[in-house]
Amino acid sequence: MKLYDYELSGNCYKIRFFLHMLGLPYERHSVNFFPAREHKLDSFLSDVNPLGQIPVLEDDGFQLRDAQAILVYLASRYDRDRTWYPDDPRLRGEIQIWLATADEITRTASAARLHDSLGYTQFDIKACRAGAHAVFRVMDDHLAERQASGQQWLAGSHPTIADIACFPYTALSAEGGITVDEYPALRQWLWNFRSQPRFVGMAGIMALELTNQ
Amino acid sequence: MSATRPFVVRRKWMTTPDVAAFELAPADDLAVPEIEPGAHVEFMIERAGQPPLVRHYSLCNAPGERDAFVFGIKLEPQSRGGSSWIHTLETGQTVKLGAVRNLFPLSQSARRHLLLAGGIGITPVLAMAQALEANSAEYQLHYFVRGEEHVAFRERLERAQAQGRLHVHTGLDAAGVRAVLADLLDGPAAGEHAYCCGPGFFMDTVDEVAQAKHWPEEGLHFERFQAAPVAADAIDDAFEVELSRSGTRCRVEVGQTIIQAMAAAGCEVITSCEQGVCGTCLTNVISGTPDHRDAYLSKAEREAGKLILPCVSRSKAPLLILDL
Amino acid sequence: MNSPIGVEMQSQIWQPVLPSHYLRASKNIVAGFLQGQELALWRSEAGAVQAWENRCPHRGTRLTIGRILNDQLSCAYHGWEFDTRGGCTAIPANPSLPLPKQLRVKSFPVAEADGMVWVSAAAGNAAASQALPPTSTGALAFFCRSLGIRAPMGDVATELNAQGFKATGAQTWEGTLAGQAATVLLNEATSLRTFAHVWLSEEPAAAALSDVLAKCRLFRRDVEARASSRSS
Amino acid sequence: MTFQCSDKTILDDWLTVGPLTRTEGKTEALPYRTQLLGAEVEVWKDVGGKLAARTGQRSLLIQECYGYMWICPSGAPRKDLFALPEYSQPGRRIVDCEGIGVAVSGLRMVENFLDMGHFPYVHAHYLGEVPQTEVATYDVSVDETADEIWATNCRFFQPKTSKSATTGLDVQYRYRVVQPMGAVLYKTAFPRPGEMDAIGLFVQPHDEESITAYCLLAYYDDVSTETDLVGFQHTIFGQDKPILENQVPKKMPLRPGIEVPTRCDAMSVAFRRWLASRGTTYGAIA
Repeated sequence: MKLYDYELSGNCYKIRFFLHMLGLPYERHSVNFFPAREHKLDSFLSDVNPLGQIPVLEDDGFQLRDAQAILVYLASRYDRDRTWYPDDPRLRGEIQIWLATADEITRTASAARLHDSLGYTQFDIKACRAGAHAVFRVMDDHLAERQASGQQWLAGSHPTIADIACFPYTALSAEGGITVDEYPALRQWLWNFRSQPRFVGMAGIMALELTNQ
Repeated sequence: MSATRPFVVRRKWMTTPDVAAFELAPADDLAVPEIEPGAHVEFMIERAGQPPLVRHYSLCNAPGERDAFVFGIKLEPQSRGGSSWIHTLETGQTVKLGAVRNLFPLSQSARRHLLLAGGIGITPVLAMAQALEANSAEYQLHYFVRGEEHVAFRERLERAQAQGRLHVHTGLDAAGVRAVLADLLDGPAAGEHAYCCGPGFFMDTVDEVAQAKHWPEEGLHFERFQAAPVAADAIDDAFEVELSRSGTRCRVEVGQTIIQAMAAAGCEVITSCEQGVCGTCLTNVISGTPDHRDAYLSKAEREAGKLILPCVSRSKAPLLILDL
Repeated sequence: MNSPIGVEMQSQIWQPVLPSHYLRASKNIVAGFLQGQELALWRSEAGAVQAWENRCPHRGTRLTIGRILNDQLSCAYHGWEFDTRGGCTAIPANPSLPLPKQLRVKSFPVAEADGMVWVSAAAGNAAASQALPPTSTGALAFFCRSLGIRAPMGDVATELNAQGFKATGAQTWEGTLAGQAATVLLNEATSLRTFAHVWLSEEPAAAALSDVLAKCRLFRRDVEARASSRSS
Repeated sequence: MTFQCSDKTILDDWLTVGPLTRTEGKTEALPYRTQLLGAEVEVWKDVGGKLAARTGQRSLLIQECYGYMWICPSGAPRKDLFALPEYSQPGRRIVDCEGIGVAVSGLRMVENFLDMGHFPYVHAHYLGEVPQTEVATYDVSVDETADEIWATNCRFFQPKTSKSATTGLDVQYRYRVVQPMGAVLYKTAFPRPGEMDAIGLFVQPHDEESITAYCLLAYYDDVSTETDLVGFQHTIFGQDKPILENQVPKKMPLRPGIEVPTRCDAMSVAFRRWLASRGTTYGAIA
C-alpha cells in the first residue's frame, strides 16, 4: 500500500489516521507540496492524479484519489468489524451526508488555512471564513441534537469515517482565522475525537497522550 | 589543587568515528601507578587568563599496563570547553594530569559481575572487564552502541568475545534498551553485582529497571559522568544584609535566600520567578560584593557589582548593603 | 481581549457558563466566555470545578489547548503543571529548581447549580464574590442544548420576552418552546455574542425534542435578524 | 501607502519579503505583491535583472542576499545585513523551506525559535520526548560590536535524528539572534558529527500581529532528499503554529512580571531585555 502524502495536509492526515486505526502498514511517499508544488508537475498529473491533488492511495495496482473516496474504499475492504462504515443502509445514508460536508469544509476552512499559512492569495478569504462558519453552525446544531439524545458521533453510536472526514480541517480552522468558540457541541465533539484510544495527531493537532507514537 | 604531573601524547587514533583514543606517557619516563579498574584521572585544561578547567576521564588500562594512561574521549562538538579542546591534542604535545581517584570500584565481595556500558560509558567498564578476564572471574559485559562502527577498543575486547562474555547491542531505541535490561536484571543471583556507566538517560533506565526488578541497592554501582564539579566558592556561607532605607539589618543563613531572610525580618520584596531569571526583584547594591547566582544580569552588570537579584544571589563579603 | 468589561449590572455577577456534564472528572478542558473574559474550565478527580483565566502565566499560552495529566492541568507549550488551587506544581525544563511559590493562575469564583457551572465575573472583587450563587428556580430536568447567538444579551432577552418568556431569576427566563415547558439561562460571552442554555422541565419524546431544537434555531435566526437590523 | 510603524529600530533594519523565487516571472506591471509593516509592497526584477520595490509611489531600498530579498523600510539602514558565512561554505547544502504564515508577533516567533523547553511537548518524538525534559544550563552572551545575542553550550536529547535512526542523540545547539525579526540556529549535523548544521529563521512582519516565517537550511546532509528536509521543517513549523496562535496577547510583553520565565528561559530573558534596551515597540508591549 502506498500513500502520496504531505505532512501539513489535513486530507492526507485523514488517511494516515485511518490506516493507523486499522493497523495497516503502508509506504508513506512524501510529496514536496510546498514550495516545489510537486503535485502540479506534469509527471504527477499524468501518472498520479489529473487534478493535481493529494492524498492518492495505491493498493497493489489500484489507484484512488480523493480523501473521502479512499476512506470508503479502506473501510469497505479492510475494516473486518464493520464499525467505521457499517452496512446498515440508513446509517450509510447519514454517513454520506457528512462525507459531502467534509468537502464543504475543505472548500472553506481548509482554503482559509491555505490562504493564511501558505499564501494562496487566489482564495477569497472573507467568503471562505463565512462559508466555514455556515458549515460549523450546521454541524453544531446536528451535534447538539445528537448529544441531547445521548450520542457523541456524527452518525451511529461510535466513530465512523464521517467523523474522520470532518475532523481535521475543523480542528485546524483557527489556522485560517476561524474560531469555533460559539459552537459548544462541536467543541465537545473535537475533544471526544481526540480522546479515542490510539488517537494520533498531526502537526497542529496534538494528541492528548504524551507517550504514544 | 592537587599536584599535577606533565604527560606526553605518545599515540592518538580514532577508535570510533567520534571517539578519540590516547596513550599518554609520563614526561619523566617513570611508571604510572597500578590502575584500579573504574578509576579516572583529572585532566587540567589550560585557558588563557582563567583558572584551568578540570575534567575527569576514565582510564581503560589493562592490569599491569603501567607505561602509559589509556583513555577514550567522545567528541562533543560544543562541549563545555572540555573534549573539543582535547581532540585538537596531537602526538608529542604535553598535558598536565592530576590525581587518580576511583569512585567506581569492583566489589571485593561480589561472586558474579554484570557490566553494563552505554556508548562512551565503555571506558571504565572496559578496565573492569580486562581485570576480571585476567583473574578469570565470573562476569558478563553488555555494551549498547548506536551502530557496529561505534564499538570502541575492539582489540581490548577480543578475549571477552572469545569467552562469549561480550554482548554488543546495536541501534536499539529507548524501548529496546529497556527490554534487554529488564531481561538482564531479572532476579539477581546471590553475590551478583551490576556496574553501569553511560549517558544520563541510559543510567536512569538501568536504575528504574533495577528497582522494578528488586535488584539489591548495595549490588548496583553507577559512574555518573556529570559528577558535579566541586566549585570552591559554591559552599555557601552566612552573611549580613543591611537595608539602607530602613536601616534594618538581618542575617542570611546558609541555605536561606536574602528574600527569605528579609521576609522573616518583616520586609517584603516583590518577586515573581524566584529563580533569578525574570528581574522583578532587581535591586541596587550600595556596598559589598554580590555573589551572583542569577541568569539575568549581563557580564558587564555582573562585573560592575552595582546590581543584584536577591531571590537567588548571595554575598562574597560578610556585609552587603542594599538600596531597599 | 482578556480584560473584563467591568461589572455594571450587579445582578449579573454570577453567570451560567456551561452545563456541568460538559466537564468530565480529570479528563477535558473546556473554554468558557464571560463578558469578554476567556476562561479555561476543568473538573478534578474529586469533582471540584476550576474556572481559570485562559492564559498560562509562563508565556501566555491558552490553557484550553493543554491536557489533564494526573489530575493537574498541563500546559501544551512547555508542560508546566497547575494543581486545583492554580499553584504551579511542575516545571519540566528545570525539575531540580524550587518552584515559584507565588506563581498562580488567575482563578474566578465558581459554583455548580441547576446542572450548570456558574462563574463570577468579579474575580478578586471581594464584595461580589460574597454574592451567593443562584439557587434553583425553574424546573431544569433535561438539558437541551447551548445555543451560540451572534447578538448582544439584551437583544436575546428582548426576543425571549417577545416570545412570552418571563424573567424569573438571575440570567433565567421561563416559558414554552414548541409546547414544552422550558427554562433558558443567558451567558453574556462578549458584548456581541451570547450563549442561551436551553433546559426542558422533563425529558421530551424524540419528536418533541426535534421540534424544540427546530424552534431554537428559528429563535436564533429572529434574534440575529433583530440585532443586525438594529446595527446595520 | 506608508508603513504603519513608528519603531526606528525596525524601520532602519533589513526585513525580508521572501525568497527571490517569489519574483520569478514578475514584472513592474505585474509585480510580486506582499504586505510589510502594514503597507502593500510591490517587488519585481527590472529588465537588467536588478531587484526593485516600492510602496505606493515611493521606491524602496532593497537588496538580494542568501537567496532572499531584504528591504530597509526607512532607506537608512542602521547597519549592514547580518553575516551568514554558512550560506557559502563549501560542502554545505542550501535548502529553502520557504515561508509559513503565523498570526502572532514576529518577536514571539523568534522567541519560540530560541527555546528548547518546549521540544518534548510541542515536538514530541521529533526534537524531544518525555521524560527527558530537563534543559541543561547554557551560556548567554551579548556580542556588543555586532549587536547580537548568543546562547552557547546548549544541548538536548533528541529521540529520533532521522527517519531511519533508531537511537537518540544528545544534540548540541547554539542560538544567535541577529536582529529583532531574525535568528540563526546551529545544531549537530547528524550525518557528520563534529560539524554543525545552520538553520536561518527570517521573519516578515505583515503587521504587528501576523507574519510569515521563512526557514533556510545550510546543512552538511547530502543523504536526505530535499522533500524530506523541507517536510521535516514544515512539520516543526506546523507543530509550533497552533501554540504561537494561542499565545495571549499576540504582542510580546517586555516588562518583567507579566510573563514569568524559568531558568531555561535565560536566552528569552536576554532577548526581551535586549529588545527593551534598544527601544523596540513594534510587535511588543513595552
